[in-house]
Amino acid sequence: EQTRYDIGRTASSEEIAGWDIDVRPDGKGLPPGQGSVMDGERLYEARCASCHGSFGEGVGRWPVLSGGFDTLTYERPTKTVGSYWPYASTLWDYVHRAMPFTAPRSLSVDETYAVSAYVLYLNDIVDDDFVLTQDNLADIEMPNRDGFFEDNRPDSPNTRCMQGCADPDELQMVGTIGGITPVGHFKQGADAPAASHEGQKALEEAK
Amino acid sequence: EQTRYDIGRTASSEEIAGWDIDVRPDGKGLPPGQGSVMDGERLYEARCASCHGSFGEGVGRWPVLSGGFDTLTYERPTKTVGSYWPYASTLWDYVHRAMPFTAPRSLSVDETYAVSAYVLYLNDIVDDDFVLTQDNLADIEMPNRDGFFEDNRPDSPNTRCMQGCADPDELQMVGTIGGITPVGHFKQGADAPAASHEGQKALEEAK
Amino acid sequence: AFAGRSLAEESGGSTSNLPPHEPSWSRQLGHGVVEHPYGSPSAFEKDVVRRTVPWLTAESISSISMTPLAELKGIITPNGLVFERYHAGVPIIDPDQHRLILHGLVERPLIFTMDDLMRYPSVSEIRFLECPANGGMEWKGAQMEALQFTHGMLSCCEWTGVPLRVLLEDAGVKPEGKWILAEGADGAHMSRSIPIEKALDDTLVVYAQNGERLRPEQGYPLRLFNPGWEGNTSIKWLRRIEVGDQPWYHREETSKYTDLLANGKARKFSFVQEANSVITNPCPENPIRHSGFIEIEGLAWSGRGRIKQVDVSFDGGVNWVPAKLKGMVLPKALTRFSLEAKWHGQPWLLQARAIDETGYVQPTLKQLREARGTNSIYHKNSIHTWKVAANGEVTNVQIT
Amino acid sequence: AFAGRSLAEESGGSTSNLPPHEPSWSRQLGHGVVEHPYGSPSAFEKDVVRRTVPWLTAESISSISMTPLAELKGIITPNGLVFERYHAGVPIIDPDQHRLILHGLVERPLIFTMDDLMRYPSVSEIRFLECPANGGMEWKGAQMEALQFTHGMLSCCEWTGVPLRVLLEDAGVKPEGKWILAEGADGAHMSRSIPIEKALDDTLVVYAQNGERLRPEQGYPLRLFNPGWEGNTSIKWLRRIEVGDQPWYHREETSKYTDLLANGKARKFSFVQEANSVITNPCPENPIRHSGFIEIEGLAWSGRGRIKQVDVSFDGGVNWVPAKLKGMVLPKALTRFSLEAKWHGQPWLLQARAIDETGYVQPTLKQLREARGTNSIYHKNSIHTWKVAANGEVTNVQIT
Ligand code: HEC
Ligand code: HEC
Ligand SMILES: [Ca+2]
Ligand SMILES: [Ca+2]
Ligand SMILES: [Ca+2]
Ligand SMILES: [Ca+2]
Ligand SMILES: [Ca+2]
Ligand SMILES: [Ca+2]
Ligand SMILES: [Co+2]
Ligand SMILES: [Co+2]
Repeated sequence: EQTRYDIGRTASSEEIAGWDIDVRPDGKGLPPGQGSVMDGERLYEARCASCHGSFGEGVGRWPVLSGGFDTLTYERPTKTVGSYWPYASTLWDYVHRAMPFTAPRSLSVDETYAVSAYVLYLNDIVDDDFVLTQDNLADIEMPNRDGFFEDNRPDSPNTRCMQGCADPDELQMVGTIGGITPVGHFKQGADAPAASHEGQKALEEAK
Repeated sequence: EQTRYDIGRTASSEEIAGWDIDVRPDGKGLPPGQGSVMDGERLYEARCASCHGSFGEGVGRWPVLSGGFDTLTYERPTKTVGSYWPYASTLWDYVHRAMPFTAPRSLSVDETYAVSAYVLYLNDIVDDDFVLTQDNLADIEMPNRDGFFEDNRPDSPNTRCMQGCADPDELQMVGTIGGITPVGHFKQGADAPAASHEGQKALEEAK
Repeated sequence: AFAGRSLAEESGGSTSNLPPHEPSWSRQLGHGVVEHPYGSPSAFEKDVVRRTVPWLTAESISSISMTPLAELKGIITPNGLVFERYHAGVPIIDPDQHRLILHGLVERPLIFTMDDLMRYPSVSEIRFLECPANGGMEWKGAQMEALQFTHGMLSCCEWTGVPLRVLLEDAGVKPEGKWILAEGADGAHMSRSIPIEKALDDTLVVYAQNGERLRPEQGYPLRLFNPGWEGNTSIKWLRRIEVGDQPWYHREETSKYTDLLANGKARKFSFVQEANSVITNPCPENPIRHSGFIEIEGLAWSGRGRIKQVDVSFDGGVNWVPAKLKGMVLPKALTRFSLEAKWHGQPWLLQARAIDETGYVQPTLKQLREARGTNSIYHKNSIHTWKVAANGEVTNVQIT
Repeated sequence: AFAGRSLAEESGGSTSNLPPHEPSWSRQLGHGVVEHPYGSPSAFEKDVVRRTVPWLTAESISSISMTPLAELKGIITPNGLVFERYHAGVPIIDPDQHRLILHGLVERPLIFTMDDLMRYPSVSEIRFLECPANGGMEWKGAQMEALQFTHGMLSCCEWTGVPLRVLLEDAGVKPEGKWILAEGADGAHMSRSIPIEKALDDTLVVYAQNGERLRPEQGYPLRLFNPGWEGNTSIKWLRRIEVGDQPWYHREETSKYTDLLANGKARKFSFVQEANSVITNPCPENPIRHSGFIEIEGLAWSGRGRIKQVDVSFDGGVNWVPAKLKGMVLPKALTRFSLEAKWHGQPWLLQARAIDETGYVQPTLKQLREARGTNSIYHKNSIHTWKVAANGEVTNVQIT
């Protein structure tokens, strides 16, 4: 059959297979393989802990991967794989496509199963003898799996009032916190941080 | 009286005077002063001839300033101050605002009268004892003063014919002259000149 | 009002380039043509650049920079100033070796080179692009001291490419195909699920912006573009589109780009950038420097279509005056509004309120917080307030 | 049609970045944000630059460079690629020391700083800018081998500034005021006379292009902009406007920018750029590389207003087919047209013919030569022909 424009060509199964890396909640896309929490611990310490911390607590400003259960209603919630993510597939997919940060796609399939198992273990979602596989990943029940709902906006539209739309006496005004945005270029004498990470580093070292 | 926006301020006569350099055919804008063909010759040789030639014939690719009378209907007309320009004021104005090319606005008023007189002399428009002044410039009659007419376009619009609009047997096709445009970037092996004057110079020197 | 200014004051000291004098630059020749085969802004505009807020992210490779909106005119953002957002930095992709694979629930899986894609009939549209985190640093309070940081994750370009619909038609979407997954060739392999309705409506596969090929920062050589939707869905460095029967729930549509409400539940797939607006003159970067006439100017935009009306308040939202929309009013594009006013040192609490063609009225901060709490991160499109002091200085405040 | 292409051929040898392989750029991090606070095009686009034809002028300082139209999409010309035309090179002007004086037959002579001018209410408009010498090298015969040189003295930007009318109203034009003189601050002190009707109609005093401040090449910090008129009238580096009762007949409106006819008489003050068009795909730079589908694409524009229709001929003007106008159709702006076609090696003599909203139909070369001879230099807006050979190569020819 001829396409309308007859541009490009048919992609071969082999070509597609190399790039078709996505995984879904129902497990579709997961390649055959497996990895234990035990294997994961070793790998995690070697390849992940330097940024995310040995317990997933996050080193410095790098992302926290564990804990934060029941904090979603707090003033400062801790959203982690364990406390927030609805599906375990997301973890496998993301680690496989993007981690470790400096060497994406460098983990093998089994290594991905293993570190994913370990991150789940850090979140008390699986036991220390657990082995994550193509077949059991979709069955893992994540704590916050029911935490999401479909977009139902507009949820807070205004009305077009033109006169006396608020009581001036009731208005509360809060000012800006000074000195935390890089505004030196337009404010004379502003003691503001640099506009780049490198500049920021230099500034901090200078202190 | 207040302007609508009250933006900017009144320009002083002094400020305006310094920038108000334009001259019109009726002589409006000419400052008091004068210059002779004799004085002009010396100045022209010193400040103009290196580009425009001792007789206004133009050195190399620099503009020709004299001659070309009655060539305007030729296949290759020579359009000069003498053969084409309708008013002498244009010469004074242009030399005063833009010449010599590398040092615009460096001629004094009297010097401008003098070189202008000399360019007119090179074009046989004034005699060798002529002295150009604020008062006589507007009276100079240029040979091609009646050579211009107001825009009367559209002068050659087409009609929107869709079928059989020309006789295919009568169509004459002329191709492009090759090798004179800088097309090396997209034509493999094209022997085209460089895309900059500097590159062109280098190319020519290399030959 | 200006009688007091002397020439020397006006020019910061030296008067030699002021009338009646002939300025130095008028007495000499400048550089010739093709000195800059590809040109750049004047050196005097060196402060008109993208800026980042270093404390926002751990490092610059997964970070964001903002467009200097205060310095821009009209609705086009020049390519050099379009805000940046990367998750693994900017990949340097050889366009001859780049491919797009279109597969999944289709009759014919297809693979395209850039040449192939550029053979399709192209469409060009001026549309805004906005990060849904724009303004998101201010859910809990005012903390940004300049327009560039309160609203600068925003730009508007003329985008050129192929409607994704055309490619999907050539591939032949099967009836079960309800979602697509779009994926990038960067180190993050950025991926987002998009409903097939959008993909068949106005989604573009884009290779040019403002006339020229995409900038590396915006996805060179190829990106997706979902008009009016959160910028993150417009996958850059696009290399793969898969058609499926359900969404993928990837990291960028679960961990990120979901909107946590006060009750602990989170809104998902909140794609549309709802109507928003901000005043660009005056603003912290553009304080009022002269009493008398001032054009209150700003930008409004809506992911649902055209802007219909913008109103301006001088008293923090008690009373409102209609502003004029000026220039082109295009769907899902930045739209300029303008209101002529006079200022003589009176304190102002300036606000703008956008209304789009669906009738949606931009909410107050109070309304938005009541509906969502302060932990949503994304989609903070509430009415913004600038405080104008008696000396003309402008600061960012919040009114509730 | 593509069964014969192997992977290695497609990519010029190496397959390591092609699927199924993971490309090198997907396995590493790229640079972070604000690595380029002001961005530039990809290094792979290094050939997309302005070019000049050195033999056109004695040196580069009073010369012209052309926009690479063949590589551009949509209607916006990115600022770095807008064609250049100088008479004394590019002056480097300190914006704080630049002034505009407005005087002559007015009630109140005024002087403005840049800050002053930017306080006026601004307008932004997408309009084309064209040198009237565009195409002028071909009055006597075809001699340019690429679209960049046949039509590249052409660009289209969003221009922002103040209507000159507003400034003239503030100054108060006296009843005798019938013409203005606009003058630049460059070494050429470029000057042109403009009828007051135009000045009060749509002339702008412009300080920004495509959102950002004017580029030095386009008149930073200030220029005039006469929509639809020959580019030379849109004085760059504008420093003075005088109102008078008659035109000045300066060098650029007598020696230059007058149109010499075969009978030795010359048309003066021929301001309008009449309707014109050119096919940009295919063209010499974009030969046809694949048989089968091709989108014939091009640009049309008219200084008299909107483009109403463009027709395309495949046989050198014997028969014509209507093309589709695509994207925005704005007055005095570039307008894209498109015609879907199939090519299987047949020789084509491709032409486009623009019709504007006044009903003006772009003339044939024969008609233009009959009316004007071949010495007019300017305003050569006749129908252009591309010859497509059996191997897909495209050359510039003339048909009469
Ligand atoms: C060099 C630092 C670094 C290393 C090593 C690293 N990561 Fe990350 N990780 C990051 C950064 C930075 C992000 C956020 C990226 C972004 O937002 O685009 C991240 C995000 C994540 C996330 C998502 C967090 C969230 O809440 O959305 C997971 C899960 C993760 N990493 C797991 C891993 C695993 C597993 C490894 C080892 C195999 C690993 N990371 C190694 C830096 C690192
Ligand atoms: C260094 C070279 C140079 C010198 C010296 C020079 N000129 Fe020129 N002249 C030029 C160039 C180049 C042009 C064309 C400029 C343009 O088109 O923008 C020109 C143009 C002119 C023209 C207009 C020609 C026309 O047909 O439009 C006149 C008149 C003229 N010059 C007079 C003078 C006079 C008088 C002097 C000396 C006081 C002078 N020039 C010195 C290079 C020079
Ligand atoms: Ca898949
Ligand atoms: Ca733990
Ligand atoms: Ca005058
Ligand atoms: Ca002689
Ligand atoms: Ca500035
Ligand atoms: Ca190319
Ligand atoms: Co959202
Ligand atoms: Co003309």
